[in-house]
Amino acid sequence: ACGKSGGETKTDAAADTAQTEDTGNTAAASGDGITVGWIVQDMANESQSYSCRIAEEKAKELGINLTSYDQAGDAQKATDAISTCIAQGVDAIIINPADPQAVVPALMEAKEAGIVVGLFSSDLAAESQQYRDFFCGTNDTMAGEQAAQAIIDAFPDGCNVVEIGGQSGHDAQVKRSDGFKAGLEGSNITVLDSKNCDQWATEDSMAIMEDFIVKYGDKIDAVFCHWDNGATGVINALENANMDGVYIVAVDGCSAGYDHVKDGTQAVCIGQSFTNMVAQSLDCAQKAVAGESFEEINWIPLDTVTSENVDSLPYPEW
Amino acid sequence: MEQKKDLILKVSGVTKRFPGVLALNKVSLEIPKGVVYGIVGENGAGKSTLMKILSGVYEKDEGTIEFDGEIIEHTTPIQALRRGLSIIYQEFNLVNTMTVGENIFLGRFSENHGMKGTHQKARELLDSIGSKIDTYTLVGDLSASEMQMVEITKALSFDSKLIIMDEPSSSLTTEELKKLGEIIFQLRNKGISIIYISHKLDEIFEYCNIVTIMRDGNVIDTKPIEELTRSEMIAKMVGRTIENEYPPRAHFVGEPLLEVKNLNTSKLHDINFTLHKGEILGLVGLVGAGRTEIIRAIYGADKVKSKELIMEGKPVTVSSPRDAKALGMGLVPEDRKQEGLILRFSVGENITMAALSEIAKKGVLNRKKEKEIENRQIENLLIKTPSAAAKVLNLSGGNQQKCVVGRWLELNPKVLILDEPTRGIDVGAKYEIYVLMNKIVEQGGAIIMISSELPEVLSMSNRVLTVCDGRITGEFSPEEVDPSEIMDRAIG
Amino acid sequence: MGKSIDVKKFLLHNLVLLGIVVLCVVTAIVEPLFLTQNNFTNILRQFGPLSFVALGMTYVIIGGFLDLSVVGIISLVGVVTLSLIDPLGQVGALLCGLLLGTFLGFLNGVILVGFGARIQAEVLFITYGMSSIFGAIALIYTNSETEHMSRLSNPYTIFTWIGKGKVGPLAVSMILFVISLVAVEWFYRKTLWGRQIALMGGNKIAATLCGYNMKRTMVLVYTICGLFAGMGSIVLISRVTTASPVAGAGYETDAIMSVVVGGTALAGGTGSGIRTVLGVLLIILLSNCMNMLGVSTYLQTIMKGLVLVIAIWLDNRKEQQIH
Amino acid sequence: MDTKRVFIKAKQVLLKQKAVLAILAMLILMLFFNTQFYSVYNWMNVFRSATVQGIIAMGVTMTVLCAACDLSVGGIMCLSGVITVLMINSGMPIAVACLCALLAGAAVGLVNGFLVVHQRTEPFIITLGMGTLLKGICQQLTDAHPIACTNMEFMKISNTKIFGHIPILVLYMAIILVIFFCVLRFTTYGRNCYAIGGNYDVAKYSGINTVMIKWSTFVISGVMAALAGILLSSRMNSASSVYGDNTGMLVNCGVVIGGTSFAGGIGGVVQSFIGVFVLQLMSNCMDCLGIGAYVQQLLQGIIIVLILGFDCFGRLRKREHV
Ligand SMILES: Nc1ncnc2c1ncn2[C@@H]1O[C@H](COP(=O)(O)OP(=O)(O)OP(=O)(O)O)[C@@H](O)[C@H]1O
Ligand SMILES: Nc1ncnc2c1ncn2[C@@H]1O[C@H](COP(=O)(O)OP(=O)(O)OP(=O)(O)O)[C@@H](O)[C@H]1O
Ligand SMILES: [Mg+2]
Ligand SMILES: [Mg+2]
Repeated sequence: ACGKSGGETKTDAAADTAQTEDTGNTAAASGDGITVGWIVQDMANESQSYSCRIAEEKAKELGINLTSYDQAGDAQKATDAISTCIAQGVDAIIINPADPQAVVPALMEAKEAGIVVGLFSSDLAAESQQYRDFFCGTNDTMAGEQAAQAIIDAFPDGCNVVEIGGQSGHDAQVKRSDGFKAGLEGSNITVLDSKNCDQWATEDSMAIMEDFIVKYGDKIDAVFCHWDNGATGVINALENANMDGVYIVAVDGCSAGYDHVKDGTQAVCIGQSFTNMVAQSLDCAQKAVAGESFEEINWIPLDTVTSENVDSLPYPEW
Repeated sequence: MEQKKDLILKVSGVTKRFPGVLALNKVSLEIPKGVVYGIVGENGAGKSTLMKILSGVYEKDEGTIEFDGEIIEHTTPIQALRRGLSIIYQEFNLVNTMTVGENIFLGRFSENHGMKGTHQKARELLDSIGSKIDTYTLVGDLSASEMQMVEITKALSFDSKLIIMDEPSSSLTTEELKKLGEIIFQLRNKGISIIYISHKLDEIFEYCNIVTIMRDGNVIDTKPIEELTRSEMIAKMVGRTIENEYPPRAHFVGEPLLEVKNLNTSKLHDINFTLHKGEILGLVGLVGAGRTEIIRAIYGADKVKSKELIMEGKPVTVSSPRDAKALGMGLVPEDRKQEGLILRFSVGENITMAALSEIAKKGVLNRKKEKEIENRQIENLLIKTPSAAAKVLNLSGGNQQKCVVGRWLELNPKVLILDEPTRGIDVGAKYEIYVLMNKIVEQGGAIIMISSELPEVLSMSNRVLTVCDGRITGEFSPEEVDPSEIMDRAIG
Repeated sequence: MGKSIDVKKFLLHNLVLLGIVVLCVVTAIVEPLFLTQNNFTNILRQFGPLSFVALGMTYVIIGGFLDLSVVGIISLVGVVTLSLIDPLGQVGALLCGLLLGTFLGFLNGVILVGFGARIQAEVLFITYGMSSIFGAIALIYTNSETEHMSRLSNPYTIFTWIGKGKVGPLAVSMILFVISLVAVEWFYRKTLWGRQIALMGGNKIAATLCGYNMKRTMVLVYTICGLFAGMGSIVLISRVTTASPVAGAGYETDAIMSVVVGGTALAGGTGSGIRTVLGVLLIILLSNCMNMLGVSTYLQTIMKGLVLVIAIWLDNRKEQQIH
Repeated sequence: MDTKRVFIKAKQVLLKQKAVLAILAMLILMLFFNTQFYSVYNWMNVFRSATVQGIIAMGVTMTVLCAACDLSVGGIMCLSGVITVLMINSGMPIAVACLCALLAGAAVGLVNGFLVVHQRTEPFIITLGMGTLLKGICQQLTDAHPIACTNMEFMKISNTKIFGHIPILVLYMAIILVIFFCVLRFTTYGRNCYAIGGNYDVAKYSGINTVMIKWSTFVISGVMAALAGILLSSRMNSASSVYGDNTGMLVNCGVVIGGTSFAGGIGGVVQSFIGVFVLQLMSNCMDCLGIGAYVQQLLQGIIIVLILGFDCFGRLRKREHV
């Protein structure tokens, strides 16, 4: 948007980078490793903090100098974190944005400063994808679609399903919900009701499920809950009401989800593999900084975890 | 016709009701231009209420008000000010967080061309009444009397035709009182009328031309001052004749009860004195001399550098009001609204406050006993209230004070500390409080009394200490000494 | 004539009750399932965590203060309690959890007294900071991982009992709450200590000069609040069988809202725990009824805000009319 | 005499302003670490980050000075962003959209003011409820989806840089700060705000139109929050119902940290900006040092407690009261 000033920023940031290398960053592990700013969506969120942890481990392995920043689920903090990364003169930024829309202007600035930009887990909308170099992640929309598919497969003759969404307005909630709706289109599955929570809180999902049970009772054949820990609440509510055989689908693939699938309380768990995601993004970042060729879009496939394959899949560490 | 022209204010048939109280009953007044018009009456007579109606704080229920030839149906404080009626309220009426200068010109910042102009003009006004208060100090840091002077200055800053002073002198020292008198005469000579409300009858006789006496919301009488005698006035105020303003001094002085030794704080230096059983000890001094600080330090309410207390021959430590109370002390603070009362609570709750710990058995309270105490004290002290459940907020100043005193009487304290116990209290109630004081000493208790009214201290106490600048400068026997000698020591 | 005034007065005094009745009647007409025993049990269970927290908050507010740190206390007590079941056994963990809540509240009180905070405005954001600290400790303690009861090796039957158990038609958490309510209300109304809370809310200086130790009273109310937040947290983890280090978000707002909607003045000095129960009931019913009526999540948020604003407003008008 | 007064005042400010002390401490601390903290870019970044909250803090300060507070600013900010972006996306001119958003902010402020000032409800609780209400409205308007602005011109409002380095947001902040400072310091209106906060009844008896002035501060607060919402949305070229969830608390906390008393009548916009800034700077320092998120939260909590705590302590010492 602002060519001239952008140019100056670039030299500025470049100078900063040079300085960093001159003096030797305090956190530098190895001399020639690239520096990466890893911007986590919300360190208070289990899955995000887990992905951050493995990113730190993986980076050490690869000799990458990785500093993690937290956006605490706040879009403005995300832009601040990107600016801090630019100021620190990192080689690459990998971000899992709380709101992909909102980071675009900040990413423009990062690109102008000559920084490699990678998106992790959530991608930018199609029209702004020019502002990032690569994307690694699973597709939350697809997670919703796969959940819908699992239900369609289980109930070929149609059924009644209720949806319990995650935190209202959160990127994952929005995409999972949209994907779920899209996936059900054209099928004979009826969505009885759909409610979101205030937070990603098990208590919220449980309270909503309890109300659904009173209202719809045995009519409920299946439940789509946006996250595995929320499904714990759903399972509790069903247990309290002595309802068996409700088909529960949830997304995340955390250990709670695997446990549920193993006990048979949850039918399907749509799992995302953070290990793969992290490895792929760091690899892309290294290649991009070195100027080698790399894949721009890296979909990490989602695992549909069911009782059949749960034992064959590696048990998640979070 | 001719006479009417000379009236600045004409009030006829004004009535005001509060829930459960008929505060004003068809009150009529006529105030000529250029006079000092005194209004006297017991606590709760309705003086303040009438003034608040004039200044637009309250709405009247009935009656008409004519100000400067104009009938006023409805007014607000700002309209009243614009018309030329300014008022010094009985309660302090300043913003503690702002400077003296800004307070004087509150709401009129731009008229004075900003901060500098405001302070300059304030300085001029303060100089004109001979006050040395720095216009840049925060009002919150001033003493009670300095605040009062600021209030007076504020009222003067308006170009007023009528200035209402609702007990302006209640916390002034003799010196400042003299200044106030001069100001009042100056204003009167300029043709400005003044309504002067006070419980200090000397002032009324000194300053006022005409006096109206009120009782229970009614106007009892209006007379030129020359036609009234002091005892006549008092009789009309309280509705019965009072022989003496002060009861006979009690003489029960016994062995030492409380010895204060080596008391030092940041403001006090080497305070030593002894209080005897059955004694009323008066503390006299100018405002800011540190009298309040002395008693607060003794009571454990302020930090001290050093302090030794010996009670009934035994050394005791008092590091908090709690300790003090356990030893049988009680304190009636000078600022009853901030430190004495819980304004939102009922009269009863305020009365039983101190005694709760006594009636609690192993920490469990007894509602029945609480009720007994409430009723007993309300009767004892003749507190004018619709019921024990009425909010103390709605009581008149004097009755509020009685609640604070009553709370300690229930405990029969050994040492009762009274800081300005009669401030803003009418003659009748004062007498009652004096009698109560005597009763306490009769039972072997002792009283430390701070008062800015010298006659009161001299008539009530057995011994007087003068305080100046944080030091005790003299000890007198009030029966033998000349008041001017005491003031001499108090000035330092 | 006299009668109509009485009705009006009664309604004015019990606006929340009125609101609750209207809400229930409307919901029951539109959705008869609302009146089923199952739903009744639901409401009583959902009532659990918030009611404890709000009850503790009531006394802080009566004392003239506020406590925003309950969020942190809930998070921390939850994760610590659950993680202690294995090493200490369930009874030990439960007691430790309650003790921890009490201690955190006590800590709040001591810190505030130590700094000499005297008014609501001063404590507000200090407790906000404390909440941040407690929350951070919970996150560090768990590394932000959710803990699950199902993974424990020790039995956790007490927690299951608190979370799901019933005595007759009544949820156990409800019974626990009623017992606590009666106990703490008795304490507040009938004991000298309790009365000192009201005196503190009324006028701290006057109460001090009357020989009461307001510092101790201040520590007391925060300790009570901490204890109840801890109890709320334990009821919460029992209910959902997991403990998350970020559980409790939003509880401070809901608790304060419940207290004020119930009719306890934020200015302090007066109020009661029983009124708070009504406030909590309104907030819980609101979400339950709207779920029953099938109102969308977004409209629910709007309605919640609207009802709270209007409830507080009307309550305030009532106060002014009576005086 | 006047220079002496200035000197005393400076000393007072330093002792009273724990936030300034905290900033100094951070600046000194950062000297010992080798980071890019002391680069122009980083400082501009910190200032820019503080802008949105800083602008909201200006309005909130007005309400706090009048002994109220406004916790609905988060909701207003969110609503204003949503309105602006939705209107621009529907093809309206940017100026019209922004104006509508500001009007919406003013309208909310008007309602807040009505409830708090006219109806005398408790500001803390009523604005908290209002925040919830507004969040619901935003969710309803956007179906809880983030919405991107399709008109790329809109982005320029916040993302331009002047003189090469200085983000325009910082300039906005500076201008607004100066305006507010002057209003509060040099106009009757501003002084009246202090009087109202210092003692409402006295202000009323002194003929100040307390209701209108206090009410107007809520409108100002609403408008400033709406302005901040526009700038934020422009900065991020999008709007979403999740923006501003914690803003209300954080900004009010920042205002108090700066030294504007919640009891009213004491403080000012400069202090408030410092209060908001100190939190921002601290988060930047810790980011530069690579401190983990949980420890950051811990340290932030500790700093808030310490600054506010010592403020209380200072006031207590001055009076030596019970
Ligand atoms: N706001 C109010 N609500 C209810 N009753 C009130 C209110 N204000 C005053 N009163 C009652 O009106 C009566 C007159 O009170 P007022 O303050 O005018 O007395 P006063 O003559 O000024 O007494 P004092 O000399 O003690 O100041 C008292 O009985 C008081 O209780
Ligand atoms: N709250 C306060 N803050 C600051 N200064 C105060 C405060 N209270 C009193 N002072 C100052 O301390 C000094 C001593 O006041 P103190 O009240 O002890 O005097 P006093 O002899 O009791 O006079 P008074 O007749 O006013 O009761 C005064 O100069 C006053 O300005
Ligand atoms: Mg009076
Ligand atoms: Mg004194």
